[in-house]
Amino acid sequence: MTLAGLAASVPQHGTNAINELLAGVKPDFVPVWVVPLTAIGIAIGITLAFVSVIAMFGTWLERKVAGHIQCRYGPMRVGWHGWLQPIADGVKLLLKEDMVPLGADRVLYVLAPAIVLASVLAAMAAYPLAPGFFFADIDLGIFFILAMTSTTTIGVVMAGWSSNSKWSLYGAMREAAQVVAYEIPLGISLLVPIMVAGSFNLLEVSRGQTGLWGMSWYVWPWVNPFMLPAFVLFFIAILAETKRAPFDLPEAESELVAGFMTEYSGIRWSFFFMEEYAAMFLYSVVGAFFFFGGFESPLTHFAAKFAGDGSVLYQVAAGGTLIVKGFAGVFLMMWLRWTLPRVRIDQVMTLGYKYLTPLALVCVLGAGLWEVFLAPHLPWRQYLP
Amino acid sequence: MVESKTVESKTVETRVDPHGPAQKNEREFMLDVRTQDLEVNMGPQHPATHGVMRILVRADGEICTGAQPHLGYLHRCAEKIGENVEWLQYLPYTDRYDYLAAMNNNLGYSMAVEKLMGIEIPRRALMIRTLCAELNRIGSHLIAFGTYGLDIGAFTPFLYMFREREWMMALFEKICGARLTYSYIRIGGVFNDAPPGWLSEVERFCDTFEEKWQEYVDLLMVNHIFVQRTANIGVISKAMALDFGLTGPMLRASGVDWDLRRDMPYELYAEIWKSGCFAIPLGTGERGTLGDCWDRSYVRVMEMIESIKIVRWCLGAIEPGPVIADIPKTLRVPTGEAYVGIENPRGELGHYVVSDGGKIAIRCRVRGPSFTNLAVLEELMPGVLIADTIAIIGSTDIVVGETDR
Amino acid sequence: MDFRGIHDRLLAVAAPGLLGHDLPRPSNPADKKDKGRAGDPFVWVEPALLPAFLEVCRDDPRLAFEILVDLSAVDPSKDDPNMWVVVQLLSLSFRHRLAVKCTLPKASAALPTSTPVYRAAQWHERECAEMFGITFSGHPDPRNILLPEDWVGTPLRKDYVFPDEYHGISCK
Amino acid sequence: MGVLERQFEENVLTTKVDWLLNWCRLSSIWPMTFGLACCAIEMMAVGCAHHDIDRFGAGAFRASPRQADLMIVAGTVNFKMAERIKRLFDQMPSPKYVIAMGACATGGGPYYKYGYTVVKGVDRVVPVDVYVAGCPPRPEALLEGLMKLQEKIQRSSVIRRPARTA
Repeated sequence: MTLAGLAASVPQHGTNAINELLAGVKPDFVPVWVVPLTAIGIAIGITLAFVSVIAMFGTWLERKVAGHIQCRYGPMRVGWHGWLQPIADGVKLLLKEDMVPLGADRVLYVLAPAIVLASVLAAMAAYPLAPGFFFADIDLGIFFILAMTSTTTIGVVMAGWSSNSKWSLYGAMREAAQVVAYEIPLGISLLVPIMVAGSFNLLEVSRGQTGLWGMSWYVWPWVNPFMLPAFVLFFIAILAETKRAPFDLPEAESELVAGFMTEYSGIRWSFFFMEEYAAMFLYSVVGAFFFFGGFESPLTHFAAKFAGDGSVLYQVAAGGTLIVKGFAGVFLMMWLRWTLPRVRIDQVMTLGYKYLTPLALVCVLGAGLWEVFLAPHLPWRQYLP
Repeated sequence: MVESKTVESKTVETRVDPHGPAQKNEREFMLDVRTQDLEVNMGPQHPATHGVMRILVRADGEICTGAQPHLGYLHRCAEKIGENVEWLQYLPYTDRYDYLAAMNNNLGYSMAVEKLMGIEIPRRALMIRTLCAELNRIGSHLIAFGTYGLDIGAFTPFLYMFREREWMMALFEKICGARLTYSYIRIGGVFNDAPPGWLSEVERFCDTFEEKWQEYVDLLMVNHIFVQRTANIGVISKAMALDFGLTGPMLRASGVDWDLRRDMPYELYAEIWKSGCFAIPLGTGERGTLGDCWDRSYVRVMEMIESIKIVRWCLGAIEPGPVIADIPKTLRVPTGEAYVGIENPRGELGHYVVSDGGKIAIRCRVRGPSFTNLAVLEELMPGVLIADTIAIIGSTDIVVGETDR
Repeated sequence: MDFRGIHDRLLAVAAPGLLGHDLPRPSNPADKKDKGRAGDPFVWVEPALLPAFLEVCRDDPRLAFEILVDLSAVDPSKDDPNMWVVVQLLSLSFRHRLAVKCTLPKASAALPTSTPVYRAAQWHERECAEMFGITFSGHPDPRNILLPEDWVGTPLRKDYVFPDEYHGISCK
Repeated sequence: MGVLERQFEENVLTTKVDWLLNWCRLSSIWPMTFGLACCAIEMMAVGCAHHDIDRFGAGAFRASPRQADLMIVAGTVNFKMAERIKRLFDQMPSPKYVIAMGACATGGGPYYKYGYTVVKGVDRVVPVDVYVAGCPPRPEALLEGLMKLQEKIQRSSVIRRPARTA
């Protein structure tokens, strides 16, 4: 297949705002295949910018949340309540000396942060900014996101191994063990809302929760009583997946100095925490889609009612709702981080394999039985999503 | 013939297998896979070593098969200095070896010299000395418990504890002008009287502290993850504790009922104990085994509240009077030698001073409790996980300034 | 038990190596040079028999010194040909202490290790060895503990000369 | 910065860019978790609620020297430690700064005369930017040391050619 053919075959499914926009303004002398390629370029740019902004806001929020939990202020001197802090940090890291330790496997060492960041960027492709503004409307969207974010592990293991440092190696091994253990309950617990929604597509899942003025979310117990336990399992699993406390063993500061990124400095190191905050946000968004209504909220409902489905107001309201929900999840994760002590590696494994996985299976089974046998006969079934 | 056989079987039996009998079969199965223990240097710059100490950990994957502490990264020659400066000039150096409990160090050294000189200390001075030593014990335990939380991964309780400690340091600052290195308890009494209003502020501090203390207990001490991380880890039996010469909370956590304040009372402690206002908390093993890491933190946390009770007793019983005995500016200490051990927050702080009647000591030996308590690490480490090594180091509550002096 | 009682008991069980004891005494008004001695009493012990002596102290039911609190040495003066090794013992059961002292010639300072009796002695002996140049024969781990491995000199002896430089870092 | 570093003549643009880059550097000085002795307790106090060094953007204490900009030598340095300090300093990526906190790190402090193992000032091992006096310095003193360091960074040139000195 030629490049042109390949490119032309890309936007076969769904509608894409960028694509449509470009197709509308395309002069005639420009060949057709330029449009999807340009659209892809713009999409990559937007995703990168979005991830950077998320990461920056995430670091700022982390320091402020930590500060306020700990009876102090956090950054205060640069900008209003230190909001310029992430910019200063970013530029400083950019200006730091580029350093590859002697004895490190140079190729892997350089490649690892790129893979880590690329994985989360790729996963971001399936993240719809608004109901009518997305890069890829993938039918198996949630599969794609889970698959892509799991790739992070490869980068982390590469980083740990190539650094040629024992602490890094420990961090990498812990990450590998931990992610393998928690992928299972993560995936299985997501099956519960997927079963109720009947779709893997994020947009469709969101569309399924529009009732009750935008408050007909899957998480409510009258929809399916197994949903709330499934969400708790999901939340614990994403804490482990994103290496957040109490599961921050791969970078456990008091044990492994800085874990797999002990030897990383400057801009390469910043890739790791960009990934961390972007992944936190992304997983929170996934949780928002499958348990907390996605784009739906009373705000979105009334925006759709008064301004119409296609209006910009509705799109902004929906996108804003999702971002707020995402950061609510991120805030919850930060809150936990600054409250709880760290668990031990064997406890992490025990929790993952012995408790979360069987519980997730029970949830799926129970939810399935509920959906098949009870849900059609419920007196309130017309209010269900 | 028979004899040699028994010897041989005995050696086989006592062979140390860090993996225990349960995993033996697995090990034999994997004999063709050659593995090598990893030697990891923990320190001297490591967030969990509480200063500059290096621990060479041998590890088989996540399991630690042995550890060897290396000290001396903060050796500051305190004992040599003691033989070169005058008796009173040495007092500031006592602040600096156990910098978390400087008042107690001042007290120990002063008592040793006073014992040689046979000075009578005014009662008000004794009161203030006891009060300050107990306040400092609270401060020291706050850091010990806070940094222990830090080691386990709980960041925030540490800052809460520092908040109260900051107030405590402000109190010390008011009475002696320094936040950390006080040199307040002098040979013969204390440096100066408490400023007006100080005692009532101490009272206010006690009231607030009791409230906040409950907060730490709820937040960290009984936190499920914290208990899981520390219970049954690093168990020190009674016999082991005595053999290694452990003192202080480390010893009491193993269930040995021994506190110098009660059993060999100094200052006013005989009187305070008789009044029945404080108790000696012991390790109970209620969350795990007797003498585990949790018990050690538990003893420290309970001691804080007992210290508050002693402080309150002192506040109630204090009466006006002189605060320092009449001593000359240049001390000439009579010939002789004296050993005085006091109950430091970390255990028995011993000062062994030898004088030949001159202006300068012949020997000024400091028996630091951390130094002795640390020796037990080598014994505790084999067989635990890497994360547990951190928990064990933290639970010994060492101050490197004192191990290295 | 007070010191007198402990000493009597030591004599009664014929503790190995017990040479004598020293009590604090007031100054002698008749002799101006005799200023007396203040502080703690202690017992003198034969250095070669120190571990055996400590074992008796630990195991005797009436003495029961469970804890070796401290083990260190003293270099009394530049001119003295001898130095002392001082051991502080503590009994939890009977709430008494005992100071044990040995005299060692500076020229060949050596004595057997007490580590088999009290594990607590191990690190104290290591420190003592590097600071005073005392050899503890049979010590399981005779490395330097506080000073660097390649340190020259024994700092706590009175005739110690302060170094000029170490590994290229000037000490002046 | 590599090829761009100190390559440009001084003019309005380069001074503004320099100001901006220096501002970024000085607003985000991340210290290393590196406590030696008594001063380390005051360093902890600086990080804690009452004094809160994080207000100045310098609160992200990093355990790994690779990620730190500032080494606060908080306490007495002895010979055994000096070589490690040198190594830690070498492991930090430039631009890197050192604050000698307290009398011991500045010049041996009370251990100057009889401390046979004490290095008489950490500046015999690594270059020091700011000395903070005190034994131990109060947290406010360390904060002032940080501000002095910020002033020093503000004066440095990133893409400008440094002014010729006589």
